[in-house]
Amino acid sequence: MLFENIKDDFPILEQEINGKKLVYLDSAATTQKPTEVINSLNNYYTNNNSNIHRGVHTLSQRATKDYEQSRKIITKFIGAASSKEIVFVRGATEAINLIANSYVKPLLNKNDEIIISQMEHHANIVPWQMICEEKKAKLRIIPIDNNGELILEELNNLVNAKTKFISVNHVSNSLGTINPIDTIIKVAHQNNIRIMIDGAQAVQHLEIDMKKMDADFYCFSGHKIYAPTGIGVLYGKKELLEKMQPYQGGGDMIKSVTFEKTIYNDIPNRFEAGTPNISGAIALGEAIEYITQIGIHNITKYENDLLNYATSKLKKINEIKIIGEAKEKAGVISFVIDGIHPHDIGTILDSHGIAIRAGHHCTQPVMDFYNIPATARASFAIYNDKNDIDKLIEAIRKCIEVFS
Amino acid sequence: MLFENIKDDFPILEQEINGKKLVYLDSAATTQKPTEVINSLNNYYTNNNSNIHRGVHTLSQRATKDYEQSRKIITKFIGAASSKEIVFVRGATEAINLIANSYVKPLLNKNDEIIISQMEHHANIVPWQMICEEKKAKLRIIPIDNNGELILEELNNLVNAKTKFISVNHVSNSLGTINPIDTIIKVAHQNNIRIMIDGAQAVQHLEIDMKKMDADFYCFSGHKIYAPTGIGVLYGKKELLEKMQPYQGGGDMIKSVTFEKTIYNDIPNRFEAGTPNISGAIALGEAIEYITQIGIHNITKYENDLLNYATSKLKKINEIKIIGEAKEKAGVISFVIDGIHPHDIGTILDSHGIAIRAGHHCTQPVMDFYNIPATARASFAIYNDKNDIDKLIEAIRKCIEVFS
Amino acid sequence: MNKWDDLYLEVILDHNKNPRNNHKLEKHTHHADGHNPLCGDRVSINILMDGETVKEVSFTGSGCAISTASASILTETIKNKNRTEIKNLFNDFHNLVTSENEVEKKLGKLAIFEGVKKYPARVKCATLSWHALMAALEGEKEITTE
Amino acid sequence: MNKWDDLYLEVILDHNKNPRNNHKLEKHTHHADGHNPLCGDRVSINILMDGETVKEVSFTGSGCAISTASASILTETIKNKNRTEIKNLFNDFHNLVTSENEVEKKLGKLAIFEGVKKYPARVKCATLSWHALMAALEGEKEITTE
Ligand SMILES: Cc1ncc(COP(=O)(O)O)c(C=O)c1O
Ligand SMILES: Cc1ncc(COP(=O)(O)O)c(C=O)c1O
Repeated sequence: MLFENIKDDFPILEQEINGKKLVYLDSAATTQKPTEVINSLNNYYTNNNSNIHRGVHTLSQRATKDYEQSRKIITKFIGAASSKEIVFVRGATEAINLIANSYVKPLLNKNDEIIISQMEHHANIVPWQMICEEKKAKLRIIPIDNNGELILEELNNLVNAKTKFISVNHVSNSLGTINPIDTIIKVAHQNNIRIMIDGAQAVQHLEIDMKKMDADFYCFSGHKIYAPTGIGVLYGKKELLEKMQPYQGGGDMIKSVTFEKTIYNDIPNRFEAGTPNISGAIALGEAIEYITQIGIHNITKYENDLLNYATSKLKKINEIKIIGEAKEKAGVISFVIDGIHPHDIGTILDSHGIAIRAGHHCTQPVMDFYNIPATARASFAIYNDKNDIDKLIEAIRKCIEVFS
Repeated sequence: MLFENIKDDFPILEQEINGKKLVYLDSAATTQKPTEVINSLNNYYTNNNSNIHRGVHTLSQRATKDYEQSRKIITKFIGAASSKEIVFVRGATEAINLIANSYVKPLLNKNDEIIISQMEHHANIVPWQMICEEKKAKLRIIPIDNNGELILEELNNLVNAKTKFISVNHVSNSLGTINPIDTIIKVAHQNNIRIMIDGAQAVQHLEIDMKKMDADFYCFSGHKIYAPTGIGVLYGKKELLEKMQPYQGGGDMIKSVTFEKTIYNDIPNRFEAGTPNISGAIALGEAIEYITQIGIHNITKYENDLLNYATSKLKKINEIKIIGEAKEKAGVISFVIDGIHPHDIGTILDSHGIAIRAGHHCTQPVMDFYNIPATARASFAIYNDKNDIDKLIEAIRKCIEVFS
Repeated sequence: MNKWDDLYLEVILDHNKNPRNNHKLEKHTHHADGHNPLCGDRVSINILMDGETVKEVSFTGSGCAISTASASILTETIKNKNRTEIKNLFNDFHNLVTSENEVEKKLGKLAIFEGVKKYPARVKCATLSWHALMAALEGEKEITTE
Repeated sequence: MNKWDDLYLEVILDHNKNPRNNHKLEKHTHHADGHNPLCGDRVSINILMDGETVKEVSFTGSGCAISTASASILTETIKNKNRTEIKNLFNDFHNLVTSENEVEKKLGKLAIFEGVKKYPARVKCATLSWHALMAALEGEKEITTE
């Protein structure tokens, strides 16, 4: 079995927390890293570290080659048409800010509209609010229903001649919902609207292919897909990136600089000002090779089994209410327990060595919709197994006991 | 002797390049990392990796503590008044873009002026050009003289009622010049102008103290001070940061989000949207502790000896012309050789295992001033010694021979 | 004994289930709302002062067990105390839950919150009502912590 | 033998020192400038075509030894060749300096640039004049590479 000894690939999971073997169920916040990824950082700094692109010496050539090789790996992984369409950024947050500022803002006039959904992460809300405020434009919201699914019919009511852009997440980080982005992209394009998909919670769970999906922009964070912090990917269609103004100015994003006239570089470098997170980019390539070897379709299936197992077990506990019961879900279960605040659940589970997240998960509008301050959230990755879930269930039962 | 066995701290230096022990003289581009820093990354991902700030579980508390601890280390290192004044960014480039967009742009009206110098890195030119273009403001330039020193008298001619901001580097990356920033800061403040200092080439060589220096903003890149890529520091005076609008929107930079109204977080979090480079920030703290142990004043003295040694040796070679002969210099020598293009020098030195940089060093206006396409640049760090310089000199002589 | 017993002591669980003085105060002289936007905890403190001394005090709001129990025990503790005594209590309590050093145990019932120290993410839960209290006494109407 | 001898062969050093056809061309039918802003290399190619065939070709400009020698050898090589032959040469040359596979050695003197392959950062130096040549033949006036 592919996943049988997989915990051994993740050295952090060997430790005990509060006297119990660590059960890590907070992968939607950030995933743990396989040895290959940790070694990649080590190898980079022990053998190849150098600044890139401009150096003629051996180390610089190695670092440049590995950095650009990672771009190729990502190109293939997401099925982009060209590695010119891959921009390295800090993470999904920066990617969305970049598109908001460099693509959308210049298009935006007073009273224009941008559409997002009610289940977005703050990263896919605040950047749009910021440019809407500056340009006196409006944010329109695709509502959700009680199951935590988008009410898609509303999208058709929202779209109009003033709509300048749409941005929605592929998978919700607090509800687990897999959104019907193919349909949404189709609606956008039928109305000549460009669209961005926030894939921060998708690429680690689902196979994606930019050519089939046809999103104009897509993004994700490395640290949620088994790579280090501080690196992420913005995908953009070549013809759109090529027309865009740069986001940050500095070294490497220019062709030539004089005080009178500066000529910007070609894509993707135009959007990578300054020294990038070189070791992070290379390690991201390593992480993607690691999961590609396992096979992303195998991962989808394995995690779906875990999700179903956990859901049915949690449903047997009367005091528990699951928040987010969409038909299509990926790797995330949010829940609340009658009479116990999620933070207390989190602390008590931690005392059993179980790491879950408690809070609003940077999705306050979702919390407002369900009229709850917070949820407890267990989220899964390839290194989890049914045994982890059994331990979770047992600890939840103890937690309910204590508070009864 | 403090520096005697210091090469042993840097595992990358053990290797051979083209059959010769690596001599790394490209530290102004990026420094190599001591074992402590590499281990810090390793330790983080092997033991503590988690997302920060919001988690109640043990790993998250550890990661948060270490991340904030690094902020305290930096606070002390640069003599800031409070750790609220320390914002983590990707590097100097992002820091300058942040200030240009969040502090300066809102102040800027048509025909206003921003002053920089002729010896700035592109990172301290292009962001100002971008906002000047948007706001129809003007960039004014403090000129340099043949030695590569600022012509300070010109600053008084440039400053006027339209001057809204000044930004200059502390140490030039292509000339090595240490600029008289105390004087420049004084002139700025006497004229009620706020000033940013680009310290990307300074903090690794010189002791700095924000309280004494009184710069309004200061920045540097981690990767140039023995830390990983993808992390850097923006220092800003508390009262200025507090008044500033955020730069990027997303998680962690908000207090609360509704679609109607979003309340931004306090400083410094307001400027750290999304998941930051957590492992990088922690490793930066480690790097600073490492050099603090050596003592930054010891480093200044040691590197100055190296610089003098190298300068006098290079001057003995007739074909060589040193570019940048300021009285006060730090760790950088640019030079050209009659009849040999810097790129050829770079390639030939590489074949001797010596890594230098050849190019415009992201300072094209400096190249234009000297009317050269590029220079060869050797730059020094704590792990270099006189033996390295002897090897450099020998290889340069061979290079001249080949081309004669 | 599980480690969380250090934090979720019987007393805390009891105050969470049956919070004392958990109602509005018809007649009050001082009032403040505390809010921790990151976890949604909200607490309102009402105080009736008689000169320098707290005559009546109550709280309303919703939050986790730690913040509810802390507010409940706060109301029991500060009744009939004067401003100076309360300020000292606040300082001692703050030290208790944040300082790494052992704190002298002159805090009576409040001492049960010492366990919070081990859970830095939960310190704000324990101190929210105290910050609201201090704000009320100083005439501020709303505070936010996170 | 030092490794750089692979790149800085006598022939290259000679062409760098004494570049052939290094002057303007009074009468020319085609022209293009090449510029690599990252290293400052500049080269201008002038061509006098007779029908499909190159009658005269020259270059001016300044750059590193590799780009100067490459331009110099280019002028020697393409004289009296027609468009199709030149296009094939360009492709073969490009393969020679970028492809990881062994390239068939039908390139004559151009083959000496094979050493560049080991120095990816220098490939653009060797190809700059070739890109300018192709641009000139296609009627473009200026190209930039980096
Ligand atoms: C759906 C979604 N979008 C965006 C983000 C922001 O990612 P990052 O913090 O890595 O920039 C997250 C992370 O929590 C997320 O879950
Ligand atoms: C003086 C100076 N400023 C700014 C920068 C930009 O730093 P980074 O590329 O790390 O953002 C550099 C780096 O070369 C520099 O030398």
